[in-house]
This record gives sequence, C-alpha cells and structure tokens, in this order.
Amino acid sequence: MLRRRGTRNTGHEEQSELETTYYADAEGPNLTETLQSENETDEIYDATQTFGGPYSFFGRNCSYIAIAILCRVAAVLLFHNFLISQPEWTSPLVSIKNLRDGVILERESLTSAAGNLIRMLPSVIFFFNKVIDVSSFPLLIIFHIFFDIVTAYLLSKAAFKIQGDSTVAQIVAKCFLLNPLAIGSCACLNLTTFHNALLATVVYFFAQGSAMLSSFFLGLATVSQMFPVTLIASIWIQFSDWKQIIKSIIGFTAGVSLYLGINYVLSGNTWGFASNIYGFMVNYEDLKPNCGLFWYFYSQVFEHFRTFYEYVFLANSFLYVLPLTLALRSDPVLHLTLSLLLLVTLSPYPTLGDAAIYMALLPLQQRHFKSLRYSLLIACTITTCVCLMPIMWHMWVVSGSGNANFYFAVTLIYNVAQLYILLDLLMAYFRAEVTEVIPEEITEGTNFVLH
Amino acid sequence: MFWKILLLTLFGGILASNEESYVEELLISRLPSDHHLAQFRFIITSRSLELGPNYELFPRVLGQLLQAHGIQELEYIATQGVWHSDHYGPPPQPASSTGAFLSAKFDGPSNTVDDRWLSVVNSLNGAFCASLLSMVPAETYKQKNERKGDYPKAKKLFSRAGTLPREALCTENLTPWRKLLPCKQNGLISLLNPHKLYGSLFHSMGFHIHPECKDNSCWYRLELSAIVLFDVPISENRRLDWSLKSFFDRPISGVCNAATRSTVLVHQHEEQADSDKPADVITINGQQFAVYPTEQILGEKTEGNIFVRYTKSVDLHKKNPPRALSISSTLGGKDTFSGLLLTTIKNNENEKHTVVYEQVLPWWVRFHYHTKQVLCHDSKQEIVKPYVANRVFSGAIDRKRPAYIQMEIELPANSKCIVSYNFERAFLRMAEYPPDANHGLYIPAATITLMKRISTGLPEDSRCTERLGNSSECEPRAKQMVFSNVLLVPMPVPDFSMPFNVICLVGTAVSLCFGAVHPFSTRILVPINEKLPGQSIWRTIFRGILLVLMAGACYMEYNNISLNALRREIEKLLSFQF
Amino acid sequence: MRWCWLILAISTVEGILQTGLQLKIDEFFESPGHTNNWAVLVCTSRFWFNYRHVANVLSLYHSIKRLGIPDSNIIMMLAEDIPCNSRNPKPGTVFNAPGGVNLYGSDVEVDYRGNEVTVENFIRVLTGRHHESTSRSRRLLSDHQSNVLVYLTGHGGDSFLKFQDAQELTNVDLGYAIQTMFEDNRYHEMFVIVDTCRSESMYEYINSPRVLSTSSSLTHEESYSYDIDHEIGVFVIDRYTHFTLDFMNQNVKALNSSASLKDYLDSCPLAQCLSTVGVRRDTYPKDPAKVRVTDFFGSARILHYIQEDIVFDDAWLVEPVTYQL
Amino acid sequence: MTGSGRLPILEKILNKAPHIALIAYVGAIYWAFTIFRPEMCEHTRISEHALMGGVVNEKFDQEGVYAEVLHGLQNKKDKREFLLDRLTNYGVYAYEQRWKTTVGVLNASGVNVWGTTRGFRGPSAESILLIVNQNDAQATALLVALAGYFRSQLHWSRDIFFLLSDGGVLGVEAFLNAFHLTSSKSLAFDALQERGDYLLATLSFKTNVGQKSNEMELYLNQLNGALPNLDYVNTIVRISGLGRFRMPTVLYDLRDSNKGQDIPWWIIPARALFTQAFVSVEDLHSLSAKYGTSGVMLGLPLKTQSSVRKSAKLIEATVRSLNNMLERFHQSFFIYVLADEDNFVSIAFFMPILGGVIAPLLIFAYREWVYSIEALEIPSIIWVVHSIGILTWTASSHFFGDEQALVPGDETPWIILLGTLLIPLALFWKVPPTAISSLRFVLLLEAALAFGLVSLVNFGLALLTALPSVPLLILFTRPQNDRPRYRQGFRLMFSFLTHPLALYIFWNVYVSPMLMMEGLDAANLQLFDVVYPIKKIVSSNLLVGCNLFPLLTVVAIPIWNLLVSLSLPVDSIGSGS
Repeated sequence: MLRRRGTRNTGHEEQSELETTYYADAEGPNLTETLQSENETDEIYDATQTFGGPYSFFGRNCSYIAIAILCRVAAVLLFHNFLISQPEWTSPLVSIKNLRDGVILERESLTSAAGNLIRMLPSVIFFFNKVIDVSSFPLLIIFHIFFDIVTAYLLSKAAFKIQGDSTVAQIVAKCFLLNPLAIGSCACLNLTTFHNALLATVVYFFAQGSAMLSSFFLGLATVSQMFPVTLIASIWIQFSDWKQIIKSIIGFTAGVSLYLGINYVLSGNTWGFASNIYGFMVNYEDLKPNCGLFWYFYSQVFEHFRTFYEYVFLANSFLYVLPLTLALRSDPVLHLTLSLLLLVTLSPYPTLGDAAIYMALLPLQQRHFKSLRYSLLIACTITTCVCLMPIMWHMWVVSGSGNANFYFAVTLIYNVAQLYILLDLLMAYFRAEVTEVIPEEITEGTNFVLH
Repeated sequence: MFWKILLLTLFGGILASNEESYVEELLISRLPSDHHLAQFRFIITSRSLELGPNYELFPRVLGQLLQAHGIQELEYIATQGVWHSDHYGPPPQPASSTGAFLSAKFDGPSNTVDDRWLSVVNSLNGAFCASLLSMVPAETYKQKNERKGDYPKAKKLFSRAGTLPREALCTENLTPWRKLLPCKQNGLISLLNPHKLYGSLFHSMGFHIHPECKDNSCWYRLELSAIVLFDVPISENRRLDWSLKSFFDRPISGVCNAATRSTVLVHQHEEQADSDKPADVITINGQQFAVYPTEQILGEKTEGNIFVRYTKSVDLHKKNPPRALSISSTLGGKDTFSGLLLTTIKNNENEKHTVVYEQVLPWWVRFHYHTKQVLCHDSKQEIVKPYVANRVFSGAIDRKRPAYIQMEIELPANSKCIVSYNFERAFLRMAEYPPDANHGLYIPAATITLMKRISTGLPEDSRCTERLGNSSECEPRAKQMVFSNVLLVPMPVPDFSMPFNVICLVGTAVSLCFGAVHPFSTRILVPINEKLPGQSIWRTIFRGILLVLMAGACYMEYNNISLNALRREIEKLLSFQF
Repeated sequence: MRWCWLILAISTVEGILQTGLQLKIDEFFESPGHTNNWAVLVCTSRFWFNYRHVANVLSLYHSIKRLGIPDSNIIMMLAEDIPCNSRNPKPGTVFNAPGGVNLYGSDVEVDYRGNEVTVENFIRVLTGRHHESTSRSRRLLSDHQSNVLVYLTGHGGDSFLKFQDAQELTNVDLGYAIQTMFEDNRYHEMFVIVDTCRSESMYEYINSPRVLSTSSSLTHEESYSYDIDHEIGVFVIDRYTHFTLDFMNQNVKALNSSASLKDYLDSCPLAQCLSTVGVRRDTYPKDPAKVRVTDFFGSARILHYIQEDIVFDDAWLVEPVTYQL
Repeated sequence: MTGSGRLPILEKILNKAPHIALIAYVGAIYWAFTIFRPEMCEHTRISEHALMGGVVNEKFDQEGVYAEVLHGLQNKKDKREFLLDRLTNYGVYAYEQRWKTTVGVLNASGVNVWGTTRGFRGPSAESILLIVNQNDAQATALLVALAGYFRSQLHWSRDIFFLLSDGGVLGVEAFLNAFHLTSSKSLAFDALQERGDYLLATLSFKTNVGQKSNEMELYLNQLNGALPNLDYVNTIVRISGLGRFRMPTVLYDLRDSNKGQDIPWWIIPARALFTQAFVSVEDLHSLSAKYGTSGVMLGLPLKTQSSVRKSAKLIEATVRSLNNMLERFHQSFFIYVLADEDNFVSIAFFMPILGGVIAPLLIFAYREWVYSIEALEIPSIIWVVHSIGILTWTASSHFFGDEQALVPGDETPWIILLGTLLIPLALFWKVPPTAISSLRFVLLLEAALAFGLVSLVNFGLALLTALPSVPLLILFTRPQNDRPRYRQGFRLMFSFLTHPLALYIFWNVYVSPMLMMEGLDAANLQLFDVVYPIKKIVSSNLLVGCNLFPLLTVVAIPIWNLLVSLSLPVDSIGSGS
C-alpha cells in the first residue's frame, strides 16, 4: 500500500520539486505557464539539444519586464532607505553611500587624502561623477533598472542558446526579473546590478561560443571584483582546444590590462586604489556584518591566527577550481553555475543581490531536478533566512534584545543552504551520469555510494 | 608705593631674561554666570635654548625630555569635567576638553619623528602617572592649526598631537606636576588641595613649553597652569562671598623664595562689597584687578587667607545675557550602528566671527563625507549657508590614524550654525574593544579657534599680567579656543564568549563545501542494489567514545566540576609532575 | 654623686641585657640574604563597584611604605580610577573602613592605571621586558638580592585571575613569568599573595625556588568582602586583606619588629576570613616562623659586601634614549 | 549517500498527521499551563552586579519643596511658568519644548517642561531621564523636589534629565525625538536648547491607581512588545522590597482591593502576554524601547508625608544604582514573561509553546506537499492580495498622515478603509482548481513563517493570534471536493467570520474582561463604533509607530483572503473533480 503510493507519487514529486526551486528563486506570478512549459519540456526532454525556433526576449516576456520594472520602482520608492540601512544588502564595495563619498571627494579633489574612505574603482567614480550624476535619484534608478533588464536579456539569450528551448530561456529571464533578491539589490541602488550585468555578459558570450569575448569581459569582472577570475576554468572547459584557450587567455589579459590601465590613468597614475580594493578584500579589513560566512569569524578569531586564516580562506576561495574542473569537465554549464555559486558564498563581502545571478541559471539544470533531495528544505531555509536577517539585525543593533550570535546564526544557515544547492546538484549530476552509463542497474531501491 | 618695589623686582625678573626666572600668580574672577574661577599660573623661563646639564629652576625631567627628543614645543593638558561654554562663556586659556591633550613639535629629521613621538608619550606616561599609550598611533594626528610660538630661526617643524577623552585626572597626576615647581610646599602651590579640586565643576591642569625670543636672545618659557571652577552656592544661604579658605579649605602656607613674583589677582566685580585691602588695583584691557602679593597675604592680619564679600546673594533667576560664543556637540540616532554627529556653534554677538573649526574622528567612526553639512540659522531664523574657506581634510586609515577635518567658517552675527555628519560605527576585532566594551568609545571634542579674540573679562595670557601697573592694552599671543564636549559612542559588540564556537562553526561550513566538492572529484559514484554493508567497527567504536565523552561532559556540567578540577584528578592519578 | 654612678651602672646593665635580647632575637631569625625590597601591587578589576579591590591594594601600599619601601620600589597597578571617579561622593579619597582614614593622600604614585593594567603589562613588569623608553618608575628593577612582594587582588576563578573583566591571567602564565624571573636572577626571595576567589589555584604552577605563596582561599572556596560603607555605597575592603592588615598595624609597628611570616600567615583564621588561607611552602626553603615579616613588607638597608661584579644588562641605565638629530 | 528515500520518522508523521498535530497543539497549551506557574518558573536574579541596588543611604529630605510646589500647582494660574521658575530656582537648567501633531488622525499639541542637571565631574556623555505627566500634580511636585535635590548632590556620573510631559505619551515622543535628533512623521516639535547624549534608561512615575498607601505599581510593557531589561525591573523590585521601604510591588495594578485580593495565578502571565500583544502604549515609559533604552513606570503612593518621602527615596535609590552602572544594560534578559514580580519565564521555555502551536501548520503543509500537490503552481491571487495589502497600508498611512485629510466627526474615510479591509477579494479572483493544493501549501507555510517571525519581536501577539487561527487555518483549508453544497456554504459563511479584525474585537471585547482589564465594552457598541478598533490601530501606527496596522494589512488580511478563497465551494469555480 505504502510502497504503491510512494511509487505513484514519485512522478509528481519530480515536477513539484523542480518547480519549487523556481518558487524559491522567482516568486513571480509566473508558474501557471511554467507548469505547462514543464509538461512540454518533459516531452522533449530527451531531445534537449535540438534547438527550437528563434526566441525574441522582449516579445516573449514583455509582461514580466513590465512587472519587474514596476516592482523595482515601487521597491526603490518604498524601501530604499530601509534596505540600505540593512547590512546584508550592501557592502562597502558596492553601496551607494560609499559611491557618493567617492564622487564628492573626487569633486573636492581630496581623493589623495581620503585614507580608506573610498572602496571604489576610479573608473566607477569617474563614471558616476561625469556621465551619470550620482546625486540625481531618478537617473540612478533608471541606470540600475536598465542594467537589470540587460542582465535578464543576456542570461535568457544564453539559456536559449544552451538549451535551445525558448520556455527555459523564459523561465531564466523570469527567475532574474522577478527574483526578490535582484529586486532588493536594485532598490538599494547597489553597484551589484552592474557587476551582475558584467557576469551575465560573460555567460552570454560563453554560451554564444566566443572564448575571446567572454574572457575579455571576465577580465573586466575580475578587475572590478577580483574573485570572478575562477570562472576562467569553466571557459576553458567549454572551449577546450588550444587555439580557443590561447584566444581566451589573450582576451582575459586584454580585459584586465585595459581596465586596470584605465583606472591607473584615472587615479592620476597611481596604484593607490589597488590596495584600497584588493588589499581590502584579501585581508578583510571591514568587519561590518554581511550575508557572507566570514565577518563574525574575523572579528572573533585570535589575533595570532588572523593572518593564517586570511591566507587559508583566500586560498580556499580559489581552491575549488581544480576539483570542480576535474569533476565536471563534461558539463561546463553546471561548472559555470556552481562556480558562480561558490563565488557568492566564499567571497569576503557578498550581498544578497549577488546570489540572483546563479539562481537565475539554475533552471538550466532542470533535468537534474528529479533527483534533488533537499529542494523543499533549501527553498524554505533561504526564504526564512532572508526574512529573518532584518529581524535579527533589529534585535541586535536597534532594540538590543538579542546579540550578534542571532544574526550570525542566520547568515551561517543561509550560506549552508546555498552550499547544499551545490552538494545536491553535484549528487544529482553524477546520478544522472551513472544512469546514462548503466541504465539497467538503476531501480527504485538503488543506493548510490561514492567509491 | 608698594607696587613700585614689586615692579622693580618684577622687571628685574623679566628683563634680565638670561637668568632663569620663576613667577607664580593666582587669578580669581567671577564669571557672568556667577561661578568663581581660579587660575593658577607658574611661569619658569630657562636661561637659553641649551638646557642643562645643571638645572636650577627649570625642571630637569622636562629639560632632558626636550633635549633628548629634539622638541621645540610641548603641551600637555589634563582635564576633569566639561566646560559648558553656553553657560560659562569662552574658557580661560590654555584649556582642553575632557581628558588629556598632548601635542609636540619636533625639529630634526622627519623619519624619526614618529619614533620620537612614541618615546615622548612613553616617558610622559611614566613621569605623570598617566595612561596615554593608547594615543599612539590610532589617536595621533598632525595638527594643521598650531598655536603660534616665536622661534629662534625658521626651522622645519613636525607637529604631532593626540587627545584621549577617557583619560582620568587625579591626585597621582597632581603630585608629579607639583614636583616640577621650584617650591613644592610653599607659596601658592600650597592652595592646591586635591579634595577641593576634584570636587569642583571643572578642573584642568597642564603645562606648555615653547621657545621665546627677545632681541636675538632666546629661551624656553614653561608655563604650568591649573584651572578650577567652583559651583554657585545653591544651598540655603546663597551667599557668593568667598575666601581662600572657603575655596581650598586651607590658607596659603609660606612664601616661595625662588619666585621673583608671587601674587594673587582678584577680578573686581561691581557687586563687590568689601574685601581685604589690596596692595594695588591695576587695569588690564579695561578690567580691574586687585593685587595681593603673597607676603602681604601671609601678614598677621590675614594669615594666608583673603576674603571678598558681595552686596547681593546669588540670583538664579537672573537672565544673564547669552554667552558670546559657544559650541556643543550631540550624538543622534536610535541604534548602535548608524548615527548623526551634530555640532552647534552659537554666535550671540552682533558682529560676524570667523572661526576655525577642527574635529578629529577616530578611525572606527566611518563617517560619510557626502553627508557633511554646514548650515546657519541667522538672527531672523532663516537658514543660510555660511562662507566656508580653507578646508583641510585627511581621511582615517584603519588602526593607523584618525580622520581630521578642519575648516574656516564665517559665523553670521547672532546666528546658530550647525555642522553635522552621518556616520556608521566600524565593527572592531574582539581584541580591540576596551575592557568595558559595552560602555562604548569616546569621540574627541570639536574645537573652534577664534580669528578675532572676544573678551572673556580675563587676561588669558600671563604676559598681560606680567606688565603689572602700566594699564596698557595687551594683546595675548595665545590663540583663543573654545571646546565642545566629548561624545560617548556605544558600539555594537560581538559576543565575547564565542571565539571557539565561531571558529568551529565557520570551519564546519567551509569543510562542508569542501566535503561536497572533493569526493566527487576523486571518487566515482556506483549504484548498489543489494543492502548496504553495515558501517565499519571503527566507526562504531569512535561513536562509542564520543558518546562516553558527551556523557562525561553532562556529568561534569551537572555537578559543576570545572575542567581544572578534572585535570587535577588526572594529574593525581598519574602523579604527574611539572 | 654616687647616685649618678648608680644610675649609670643600672643603665649600662639594662643596655647590655637589651642588646643581649636583641641578639637572641636575631639568632632566632634566619639571616635575610637580601639587600633591597620590591613590591608589585595589582588591582585587576575595573568598575566602581569593585572599590574594595583598590582599597585592598592601597591599604597594603601604605603599610609597606610605612615600613620603608620607597615609591620607586613599588609598582602599583590600579585598573579603575576610583578616587576621582565621578561616582565617588568624597572626591579624591579612598577609604578601607567606614569613617576610616583616607588612603589616597597626595603622596600616592600609581604606575599603571586604567586600560594599561593588562596581563601583558603585568608579565612585562615581572620579566622586565619593556619598550625602551618606558620610564624607571614603571619598571621592576630588582636583582638577585631583592626580596619581591607580589600582591594580586581582583575577581578570580579556578586557575585564573580576571584582568579588567576582559582578559585572564592563568596560573600557568604566572608560574612561567616567575620562572623567567628566577632564570634572569631578578629576585632573591619572593612572596606571592593572591586575594581572590578560589585563589589557591593561582600558585599551583609556581615551582621556582625561594618563592613563598599564600592565598585568601582554597581552590573550592570563595573569598568574601568585609565591610560596607553606605555613605559611599560600596563594599570597602575584603576580609583577607582587612585582617592581615590589622595584624600588620598591630604587631608590625617598626622595621625591627619581631613578627614572623608565620604570624602573618596565621593572621586570618577561618572564623574571620570565612575562607581558608592557603599557603605553599614546598618551594620556600626557610621556615616561615623564622623569617621576619619585614623581610618582605619592609625595607631594611642591609649591607652585604659582594666579591663578584654585577653586570647590568639594562640599556636605559646609561641615559634616556637620544636620537641623532 | 542513499537515494531519494524519505526518513522513516517523516513517514510516520505523514501517516498520523492529524493526531500528531492535535498532540502538538494540546501539548503546547499544557506546557504553557505548566511553565507559567510561579512555583515552576525561575526566580529572578540580578546579573549586573554594578547596579548594587539599595546599598546607599538615601538622604532625600525635600518634602518642604514638595509641599510648596504642590500648593503652587493647585493655586497658580500659569503652571508652566511656575514650574520653570521653581526648577531654575533650584539651580536646574529648565526649558520649554512646544510640540504639535501633524497627522489627520489626531489634532493635539502641548508644551513640555524639561530640565537637566549635569554630572559635572564626568565627561557628561550619558543621561538618565525621569518622566512624569504634567497634569499629575503630586508626581510633578515630587519630580521638581527631586530635581532640586539631585542638583545639590555631586556624585552623578551621568546627566539627569527631568521631563514634565504635557499631553502624556506624545509629549514624551516629541522629547525623545528631539533628544535623539530624529524627526517624526507625526509630530512637529522644537529642538532642545541643550544637548542630550546617550540615554541609558528612563524612569517614569505617577500617583498610583489603586489608592493603597504602601504599594508600588510597576508598569513595563513597551511599544511593539518590547520589554525593559529584567535587571532593571529586578533592581526596582528588590529596592522597594527592602526593609526601609517595604513597598510590595504590584504588576498591572492587579491584586487591588476593588478587584479582589486573591487572583488566580494565570492572570498575571496572561495579562503580560495580552498587553504585550494588543496594548501598544501602556503609559509614559512605553516609547523608550523605540530608542533602544529601557523604560519602566512606577505608580507611587503619594498620599501621606511619609509615603512621599519613601517614594522619593525609592526613586533616589533607583537612580543611584543606575548611576553606579558603568556600561549600558546588556546582560540579563530583554525577552521574558513575568509570571509574578519575582518569577519569570525565559525565552528558552516559552518559545516551545509557539513551536507546538504552529507545528500543525508545518505538518499539514508537508503532507500537502507530499501527497496532493501535482505540481507546485503559485496562483497569482497570492501576489494580488499581498500587493493590495501593501497598497492599502501605504495609501492609508499617506492619507491619514496628511494633516487636512480628516474632517472631525466625518467617519467616511474610516468606513471606506474598513470596507476595503473587509472585502473578501477572493470572491473576485479565480483560482485554477489545479492550483488549490499548492495554494493550501503556500498558505500554511506563510502563516507559519509569519507567526514565527512575529514571535521574535512580540511573543504575546504571535501566540495569542496563533492560538485561535491555527485550528481555523487547518479546518478551513481541508479539501472539500466531496462535501455536500450546504456544508460548503456554511463553511464559506464561517470563513468570513474568521476575519482578523473580528479576532481582534473578540480578544478586546470578550477576553480582556476575563483578564480584569477594561476593553471596549460590547454592550454599547454602536454600528459606527465598528470603526473604533481600526481607528485605534491606524492612529497608534501613525502617532507612535505601532506595527499592528502593517501586520494586519500586509500579512493577516491577505491570509484571511486566501482562507476564504480556499473555502469557496469548489464547483462554483467550476472544477471538474
């Protein structure tokens, strides 16, 4: 009896779990369609690689773009001040406040004496000083919304290219456009939107099959955030023949040197900004809480171990390139997604908005969703944590009724949940691999053991 | 009659400046707010700029300090209490805000300046029983707005200064300070009674050494000053009458023979009814002062004590005219993370004043430069932007130097100007919090330096009283500074009992990530259809051990046995020897 | 005229007897091997309500000063500024009994105070490793002929002593520091007094020779405060210190007093202390009954002729560091 | 690593879901009735040694001043002028502060009188605030007497501020805003003439309600369920219990002659939870929590000469021990439930109650997820109701926040607002039959999450709302495909009655009398008085920032809407099943 029910339900379970991750990521009024789309994808599941018809981004999701813009505008107007006062949404590297400081100091030409007030690239400050006036609110809003839509566009184009299936591409677009995390970080007017756009460009050219360009943009991303450098591995998996790799190396170096050069010139031929940004990241100077793993660690760790741990964790954030490359050499897209995830989890000053980009790419892994085991748990955990963060912050800092541990606990769990996505996907991927190799071995009760 | 003699001795003291000289004076005056202010000044001038090897009057400690570190100018002031300039008016000079203020100007090579500064702080720390070490380097800044001293030859000088708002001032500081004087028991010094000083409204104590030149002969001038502000009597009989006894509850004992001049000056107040007969009454900048030489005070009639009686008793309802110029700072905000620092400067005079505003913000105050605002409400309560010139700004560097802001503000007449910043607190490392972390940290007070002096009714500069008798105008050389109050910033604190837990938890999270990735890259996944093999015996054993340990832990927790007790038991068992 | 002779005779006899007695006493006590005395007095606890710890230290400070140890030989650490604390209704004073005498006259010299009372600085003082420009008054300049008295009070626990509510000095640290002193020849004999809760544990690891240690309570005991002053609104002294100081004031009036360390150690019986005084003798060769209290609590100018020459390795002795200008 | 198999324990839970849910719910209630018994719960202790309550000799002796000021207050015409004059006379710097409301819901204004005496020997960077109400003559007189007395003492390490609030809690709000340099949407006020720095704690007092000559009443509920530090409360209780005071503490003015001496033990904790949940502003102290400081209100016996002296000394002792403390309140508890003046229940014990109460939601949600969800499909109604909720909230707070919005006596805007809140939007929005189970699932989860989050800041509210609504949620989300029509109709009708406002009224009208406190009385509720609760909620939100209103519009009412839509007769939305 029980068993039968179980068997009957597994089918539902797959789809439902598949959809849940959507639910967790994109809380949008979108899932009626995704259901149908799901049914289609199930039919064409085996023929995934066959490309569908042409896919026009704006044509297919105009309504969602409209809703997205609406949400973002509303969010900025209602919640901007609240959100920028919340540590998990901003970081010194991206927050609008520090940007304003930078621009004002630039205008009063005090940048040289600023000490470590500025954590932004000279080019960024130049941009917001000359091109877009940082003090004009509407302009900023337009700027950020524009970049979000660009990101969504690039991502869904890439998705279409990869899966050759317009519905998946659509889902990807929706996952980004209607993702509360993306909306929130847009409402903060963080530079995160800009960074996401850069990474999205990388993904786009990655999918379009141009090693040179994607590496070039990766170069830019590396200069602005430093940690994305790990993504080069996925590019090399994707384009694994030597000519391409050399191309990509050329592109990467070109991007890095170009962007660094620009900043060097703009900062009056000094490398001062480097220590203020990369040094700042490497030896974790600012212990302001964020949604990352390490802020509380570095405020608590014993002084004589500090340097040791700094280097260990720095190494750790680059450590996964090799094993992941070995493990996922045959699935660059998954590799890319997971690298993006690790990027968010292990970087020193993450913001919630950073997560939006890999979450948007998750639907590309839909064929694995049937064998995800913690999807419900992860989805609920992430939602709960994101809701809990402001409350814990309030209890700690405003009302004083709680202490730092509360907030730390939430951020920790949030990150563990993210790591579980990685773990789950890897497991699912290898199960799928095994199933492809020896389908006859696999039955209901099969256990899988790492050997 | 008498003061002629006095004057002779005096001029002797001043003119023959290639002799070491020592002058002491006490100036007692009544402020517009009916508080009484007592200023002690002890001035020692050295023979020349080469001090030592044998010291007569000039204190050896300081002499050696100056020589050893190549210091041109040195100032140290420690203060208890706050000078509420909106009630008391501009403070007497030299003054400082609550805590300790130390500044030095070095000549010589620039590369050793920081070492020398550290060394100076260290030595003063020992010499004055102070605790100044935390000043270096995080609280040390380079003053851009120095008090002027005149120097023998134009040297390149390097200035270092620091303030410690938390620094306490107490008897143990007074004693070494007193030891700097030629007369440690006799003379005016005998009035300084700790119990009265530290019970007073405001008390500051310090010294200032700087070179002085007159027709190409130069010498060091050391001025030790102590300031005491006494509260108004609010008990039943509200008589303002005072005597040295009532202020210091002891009379002057003995005369200091080393002093070329030793006088008590009493500011003449219009309500003054009668007093001991002064030797002389002099006028400085239109203010009248009664002069009492110490010898006279020690005479049998007064026996070391002089008194003043007033016609009226204190009237607290009296609407005093608002003080000429006042400054005060406030901290705004509801939470312990972000905040607003707001400094209010009131100019109640009918002319506009240009002041130099200085603020030192420690590095853990991450203030947002773009929120810096200077606004004035003029006499008609309209908001105007004042004229702001020569901005100086140097941003903070974490754990290295504080932020330093300085600007020249032109205060409109009868205006109230507001300088404000928004800021966020930095989150410190656990070792960086003070022992009483939940108390919070202090921001040094903002200061304004007046470009044009305003009269406080006091001769701020002892040079004015040096030329006793000739009632000429006297323009003090020391700049006039007004201090606001220091601010307490409650900091957001971590849980100090957590380090091990946090390290373990974060370590676990990271290892979880590693544990997810690593096996997949080194092993392969195999499907197994038969029943899984039971777990190995070792794992069982391991778990057993864990279980035992946990049980033991619970047991110890239950009959609260400390780990050390356990250790002793074990050592006893093994008869373990260290 | 005869009378004078008689008086003279009597007086001389008297004198002889006296000296004889003196000699006897001197024989009774073992001869002190030291020439100078040093003391390190530490109050480790912050906050106004720990008034009593400061009072403890100051009381001891005064009685050893009375017996001739000069300020230059006393390193005093006070973690909180009690006398001039704005909560103090009697500014600039500290009392160790209601209506007692003020312990904070104008002759008090505090060497380390406030935030500078840290474990690090305490260890530095003992081991003599300072920043080069640290002034003499903050250094323990003892040598192989000094008797050193170390007195610690504050809040303690099993095998640690809390510094300022933030750091801990463990008994192991203390033991190592003293061992280092021994190896550097920084003391001749040492007397360690710990007046905290569970203070016996503090000298568990002091295994260096010629060190006598005592504590206000055994490892499983708390030690208690003695007196409360409702005018100031605080507890003013701890029991152990109170009774031992009583003993000092009653029986050790002058340097030549014949009170022995044993008397000192017995001066706070359980009935009064409410906690058992712990003593550790095994590292101390002499018999406390045969050692004068004043060997540690006083400073007699005892002269010894020394053959071997002493090498001073302290750089600052020459002059304060001068920089080439 | 095993394949996708469910843990056996989960299987069990799924099979026995209703029973387990019931057990959890009942168990939680039983647990509550166990731990709130005074004999069961922890005895309060003071973890902050620095307070040293009652160690000092109190020396207050200014009854003369008290009598004089009291007399003056009864006779003088211009009371404010008189108060200012007295305060200045005793050497306290005294000033006025004018304030007025700028919102439509209330048109009030007042003039606070406040003074300060500086702790002149310290850096004068911290403050303690004493508050009374100006129209409480005795308390005012006592405060003035205390101010004069404190001015003459020299052992203050903190500045002491004295606030004679005009217009009760709004006056306090104006003062605290000016003190913290913050601005308020609902109030316009003068800036303070003197600076005021970090506020350690506030202590308000008034003449006690239950006219006992020896009892001290203790009020401690603050805005949005915040509570003062338990050490602070304890210190006061301890001091008042000292031999020289012997003032028994009375919580929530219970144990009062005209309310019967002996009350059942559960009244006090129940009252604690209830006030925490629904009484947004208890008294003058209630707003301190907004500014991160602890505030307590004392009801003091100020009848006889001796009791006045005793009360004054009590306050002196309290302020002295606040003065003793070096750090801010950081140890001890901020989240607790007082079962009795010297017994409390800590969060570790009472959180399980809520856990048990919302467990059924989670269990059923999981059951839904496993058994009946074909494919998770979020019907757009969820987004619609929530966004409408946010709209209602922002729109109405803008409208009522506007000064000229309301004509006095005109109820229409209120009725419109009430209407919008009462409309079951579910009736107009189609839920595809396939999505019903997903909707159920999401609804249950959302409710659980909401209760959980609220419980962290306002446990009383979370518990008291969860208690009735959890069973309702379970009942009204049961699948009803095979039910006869009439039962479905009934269910629909009843589902209307589960409206949050209805629950609110239910608590305030019917339950509060059981807790011996005056709620709205049901007897003379006119038709238009239906708007009373919503009025109360909205204005308390606008004036002092009580968060009941946003919670109601953004969370509670949407949930209700979803509930209704779930209990719509199935074939009326044309499902083929």
